[in-house]
Amino acid sequence: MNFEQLLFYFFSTVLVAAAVMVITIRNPVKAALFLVLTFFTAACLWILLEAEFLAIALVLVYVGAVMVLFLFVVMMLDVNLVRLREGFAEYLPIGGIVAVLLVLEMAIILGPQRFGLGNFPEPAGHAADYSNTRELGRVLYTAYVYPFEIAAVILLVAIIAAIALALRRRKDSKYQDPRKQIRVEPAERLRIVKMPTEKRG
Amino acid sequence: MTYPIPNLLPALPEIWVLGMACVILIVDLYAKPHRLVAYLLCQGTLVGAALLTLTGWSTGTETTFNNTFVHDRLSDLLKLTFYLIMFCVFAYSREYIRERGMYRAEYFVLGLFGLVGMMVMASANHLLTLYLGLELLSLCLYAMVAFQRDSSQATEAAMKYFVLGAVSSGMLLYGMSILYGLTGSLEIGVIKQTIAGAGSENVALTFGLVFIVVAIAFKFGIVPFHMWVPDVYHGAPTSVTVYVGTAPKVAAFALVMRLLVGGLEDLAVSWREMLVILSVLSMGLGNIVAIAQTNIKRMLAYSSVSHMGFFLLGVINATPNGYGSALFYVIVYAVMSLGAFGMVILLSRTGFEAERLDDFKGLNQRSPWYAMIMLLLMFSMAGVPPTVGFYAKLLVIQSVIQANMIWLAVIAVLFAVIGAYYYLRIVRLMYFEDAEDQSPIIAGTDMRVLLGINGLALLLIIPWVGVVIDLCGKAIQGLS
Amino acid sequence: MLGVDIKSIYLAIPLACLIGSIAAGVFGWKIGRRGAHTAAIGGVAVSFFLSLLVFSDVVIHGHSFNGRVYTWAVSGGIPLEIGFLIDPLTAVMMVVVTFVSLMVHIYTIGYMADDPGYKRFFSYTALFTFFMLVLVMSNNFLQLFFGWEGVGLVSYLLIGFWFQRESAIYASLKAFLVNRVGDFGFLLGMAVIYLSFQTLDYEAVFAIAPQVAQQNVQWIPGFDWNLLTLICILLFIGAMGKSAQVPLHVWLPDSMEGPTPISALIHAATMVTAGVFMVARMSPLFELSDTALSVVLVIGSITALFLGFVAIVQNDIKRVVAYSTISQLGYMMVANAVSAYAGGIFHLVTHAFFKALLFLAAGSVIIAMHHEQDMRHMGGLRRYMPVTYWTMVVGSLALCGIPPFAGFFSKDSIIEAVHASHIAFSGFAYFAVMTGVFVTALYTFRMLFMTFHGKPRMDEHTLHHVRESPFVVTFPLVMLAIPSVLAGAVLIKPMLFGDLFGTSLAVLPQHDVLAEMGNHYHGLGPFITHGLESLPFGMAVLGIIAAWLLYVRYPELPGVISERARLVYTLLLRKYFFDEVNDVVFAGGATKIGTFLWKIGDVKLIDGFAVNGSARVVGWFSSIVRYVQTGYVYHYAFAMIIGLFLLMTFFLHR
Amino acid sequence: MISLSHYLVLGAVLFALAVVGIFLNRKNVVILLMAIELMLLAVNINFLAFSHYRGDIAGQVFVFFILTVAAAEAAIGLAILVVLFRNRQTIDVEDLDILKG
Repeated sequence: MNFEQLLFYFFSTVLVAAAVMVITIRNPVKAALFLVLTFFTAACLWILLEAEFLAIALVLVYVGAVMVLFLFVVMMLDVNLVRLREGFAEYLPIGGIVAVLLVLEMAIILGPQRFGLGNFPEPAGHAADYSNTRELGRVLYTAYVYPFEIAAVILLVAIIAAIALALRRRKDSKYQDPRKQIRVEPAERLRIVKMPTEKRG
Repeated sequence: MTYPIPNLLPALPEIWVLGMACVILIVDLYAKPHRLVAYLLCQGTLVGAALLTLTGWSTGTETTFNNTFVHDRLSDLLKLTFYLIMFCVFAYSREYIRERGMYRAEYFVLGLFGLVGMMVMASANHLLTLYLGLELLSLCLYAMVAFQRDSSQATEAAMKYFVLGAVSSGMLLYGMSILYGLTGSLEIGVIKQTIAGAGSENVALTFGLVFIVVAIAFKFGIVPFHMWVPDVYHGAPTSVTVYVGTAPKVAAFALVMRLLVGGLEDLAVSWREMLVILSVLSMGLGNIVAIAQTNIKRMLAYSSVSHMGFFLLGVINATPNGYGSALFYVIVYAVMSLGAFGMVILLSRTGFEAERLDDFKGLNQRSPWYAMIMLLLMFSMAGVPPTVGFYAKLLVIQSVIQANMIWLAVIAVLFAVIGAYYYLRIVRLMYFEDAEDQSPIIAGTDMRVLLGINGLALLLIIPWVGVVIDLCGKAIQGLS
Repeated sequence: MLGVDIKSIYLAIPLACLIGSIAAGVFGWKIGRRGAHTAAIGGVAVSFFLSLLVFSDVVIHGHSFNGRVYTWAVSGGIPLEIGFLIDPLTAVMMVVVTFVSLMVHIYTIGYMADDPGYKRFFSYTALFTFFMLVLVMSNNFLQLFFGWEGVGLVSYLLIGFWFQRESAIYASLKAFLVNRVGDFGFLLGMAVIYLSFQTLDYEAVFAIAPQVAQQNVQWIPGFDWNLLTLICILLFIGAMGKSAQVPLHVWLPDSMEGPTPISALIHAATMVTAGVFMVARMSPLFELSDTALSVVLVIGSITALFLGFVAIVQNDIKRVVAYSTISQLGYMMVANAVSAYAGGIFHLVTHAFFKALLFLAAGSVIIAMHHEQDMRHMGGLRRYMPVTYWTMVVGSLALCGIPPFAGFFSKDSIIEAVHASHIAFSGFAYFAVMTGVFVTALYTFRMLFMTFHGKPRMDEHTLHHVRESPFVVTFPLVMLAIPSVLAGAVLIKPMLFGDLFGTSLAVLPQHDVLAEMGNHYHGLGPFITHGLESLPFGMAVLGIIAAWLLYVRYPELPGVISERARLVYTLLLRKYFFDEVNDVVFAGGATKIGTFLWKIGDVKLIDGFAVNGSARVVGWFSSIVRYVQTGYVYHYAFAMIIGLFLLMTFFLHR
Repeated sequence: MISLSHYLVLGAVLFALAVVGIFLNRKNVVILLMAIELMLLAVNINFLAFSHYRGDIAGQVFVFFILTVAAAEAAIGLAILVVLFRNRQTIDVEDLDILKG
């Protein structure tokens, strides 16, 4: 077993174990942290695949932003931990069977017979001055400029949607609106009530 | 290194709609008291886009943006259909969302972005653009379903839609990754050529194909990937249901044409069989479960499941004729569904959703005109001649017969017969029962006129139905 | 001809009705009641006169036409086109349809005078006429189906016309559902035709048919079917729905919930005969399949006999006529089945006249009785409504087949034809149609006697107001009475033994019973004399006598006995004896059979089990299946995974 | 040497885990969203592996876009989740059962 294989098996094991933890662990905060671990190991594997830029991006974007967002939401929502995971074991067998069958079936197709080194030999490594980032950047802004624009629109939609859905004016928050303060009319502040004099008796 | 500026002209409608969506977003900031302006700008955008598409009406196939974008008759026809449907959707929504406190510019903007997503799908010539268009559409739809923030139902529907939708796009991506691995390209045309060389008996290709078929089936809401349909149609605000239930189905047809036909036609032997199974399941389950529904939005949802089963019959034939009839079917379905949900919106008012079947009781006493419109819609959905729904069914069944699958035609006709029952129940409620509530039906002029046209079109189009069928056929023939 | 393109005349015939309908329906609010009925009647009248013109052109000058008028779409190689096949068969049907329709339209002015849906009604009837004309004039299956569904649609609308009545709604729904079953067969038939012949054009199909007469198909493995037999039986299933043949007849009696003019026009004279017409039109196909003919024969004769029995026990005047209609449709089918297509059409024509007459007369009675339809509350109306009475007598005699009324010629020739036929089950059919004659006479005259004879059984108030109906009602009665008397005698020679139909009906030489009968035909006189001596006439007379004894004679019987008991004891005894026998063996037995068939066969078995039962099963199934939709998103996801998994397994490991 | 097949099977395992996670998890919607992220990760591994062994940059470009979309998707999913929580005071998957039948 050479070094590369060692790395691969090591990271794969961690990756799968972390993924299992993500879907089985009781506490959503811990699940999110295991997901971070999953992404980290995945990033390492991607470096093995010579996709350095994406590996870094995965760590920066996912671990740095998306997972923080997850954690933020999890903490904000103050979920009742006691009820979490009830009845999980009940469905574990059937879930396990489905998972195993699915993996077996997929592995048969994806096995070395079709995707082994015979059909897809290990490519020659890139030269020392090769920059994955530059290569990616070169096609991204030329050949893939149209998808790039659409992706921008998707991000815009995400912003609009998130704000439109989640932003609300809290009724109990107190702040001043100078414009309203200036525009105020005397009649709005002072109400003169006429009352008939009461008769004694 | 130089890179020529790509030809932007074919993408002019997309650019226009996108630009206008941003303009609306900004204009809204300064036009708060006159919010009608967002609506009017939005409709103006659609009219402008229609004019742009018509001026640039395609005579052949042209690609741009380094072959990621294709402009042909099919994309033009689909885009025109989108504009038309969206125009009605916005018009039907206006009063409804105002009454429910959802009247914000974001609603229209998200609608328009969704439209851009559909347009991108219609013109996609590359797996990447196809995927991004689909996601753009889906994200807008998720957000719009949740748009009624204080509604428990709507948010539940949005959550379910989101989770299942994300799973389905995961499957689509998985399928695409396998395709990419086997063909080494993301460009649909190249994929097709590579597969033509590989032969149709490649197991790994079939493996990828299964994932893609599943994802497509999800978008159409085909059994057993239909489970989101009733819940989302039911839970979403009706003005959003009318969106989710119409134009995206037509857009999903683009998915079929670009992916299954454009890229994987040589695997037709395999996907035909898959679609046969799914189609039978859909027609069966959709029609049968619809009978037990008491909520009209759920009933229409199950009816949509069965309609999509019928739609698949056209695709199953795997010939240009079949695709043409499927296109015709899906457009007709979108128009019918538009009208039916429009009727639900029409009968609803502030604080009251006309969702139960019983809310249609005695409609004839309240308004004979709308009762007749609904009658036409239901007859057309049931496929009763001489409405256009009949021709749609006729064409797809005929295409199955041409494919020499007479047993499938028998099943289809049988389910069409069963299906007639629940549509007819609405007609019975409208005409033969006394109204429970006698409140007058109020609606804006734009909605009344459009809904009237929408319903009558199903009947009055008949003399020109040949023109439409012809158009669909030509759009398909332009592909090869 | 006339310097006008003949195609424009053909087109104008249905379009005139359509225009009338649109004018009455869409612009009714503007042109008013008078405007609406003028428009509708005008449209139909134009159609009628043009039809006459075409009839003379086709029959006298021999100009047939077969061709496309307008193509409005081509899809998948099938042209969806409007084409006309104008041959003698079509011409006959056109004249009958437009004539009866015209009469019914005129009658409607009186019958519906007080109805708020007056304009809507005229719009529907004119629309119906349009669809019916489309149906008969078509030269391809698709257009036939278009008209076929169109008439069905209008029929449901009209049955449910009085939608305030609960029963009308259910009748309309039932008609719709039962007809769907028929249409299912018809559509499949069309599908098989298209699949086998690659065309839906009559001429082309007929041309290819003989070449595939012996061809078998095996669509379901293990079942070998003769292609043409399959096609014919599927088409016949469609005809069974529309022409109310057992067991798809259940909708027709209930359809009597509609207004009477509709019963006359749609459910007696025209639409229900569409099935008969269709089978005759398809004679080149049916001729090639003896099996299919036998199926038609058995179904037809069962319908003819057993539904007649049911008619005996009905008390609603319209339902009697309705069951009678079903029974007569059975006769027509029997005629088709023994390859006497001309006989079937001949009976269709005469029946259209006298049955429309009977319906309209019944309607006239119903008007006079203030919409009372129960015959037990009628009686003795003869004196108050002479015109109605006499026209009804004419209609009844025609229906019973008493010479020289129209029904005699058509029915007698059918019976003769069955007698002469050699196909399987013709013996049973002969028995059925022969017994049917007796039954027909029994119920017809029961109805006549209960309504017009005997003592009035209605209340004082109603009796006081009974009077003859207005002219617009009696005029069509008289107009229909004339052909009810004469049509048979006039038409028998050209229709049955002449060459009026020319080549429009195909009959194989070995099936040609009419030709055989033609050899014995020596003119009207001998035909009538022969008829008078023959069994059917005897059966009819026997039936009338039985009815007379039971419903005119019987009520007075106690008095008669007490007065004359001793004087004419023997005579009475013998008479009484005869009555007994009659009562038990003929009428009583018939009544019992009728009750049995109605209660058990009709209401329980077919209506309850087949129609409502299947609906219930589907409904139950549906309410179970909906629980699959649990609402839990993980179940939904699970369904997707399983779906993916099964698809994968199935397609990767086969 | 590590073959393409290794990476693909790893992707398949991850994919199956994600799918089963969606089915197994009956309590917390947040975990559902995480499972979806896992699924996309599996797809990304597939794309990158193919891209590497085919020597074609397009796969990497696709992954780039999937990452973008996944981020947007997570934002919208969490927004919906927040709205849901405000309406129901719960994010239990089992409580999402108003709509059924």
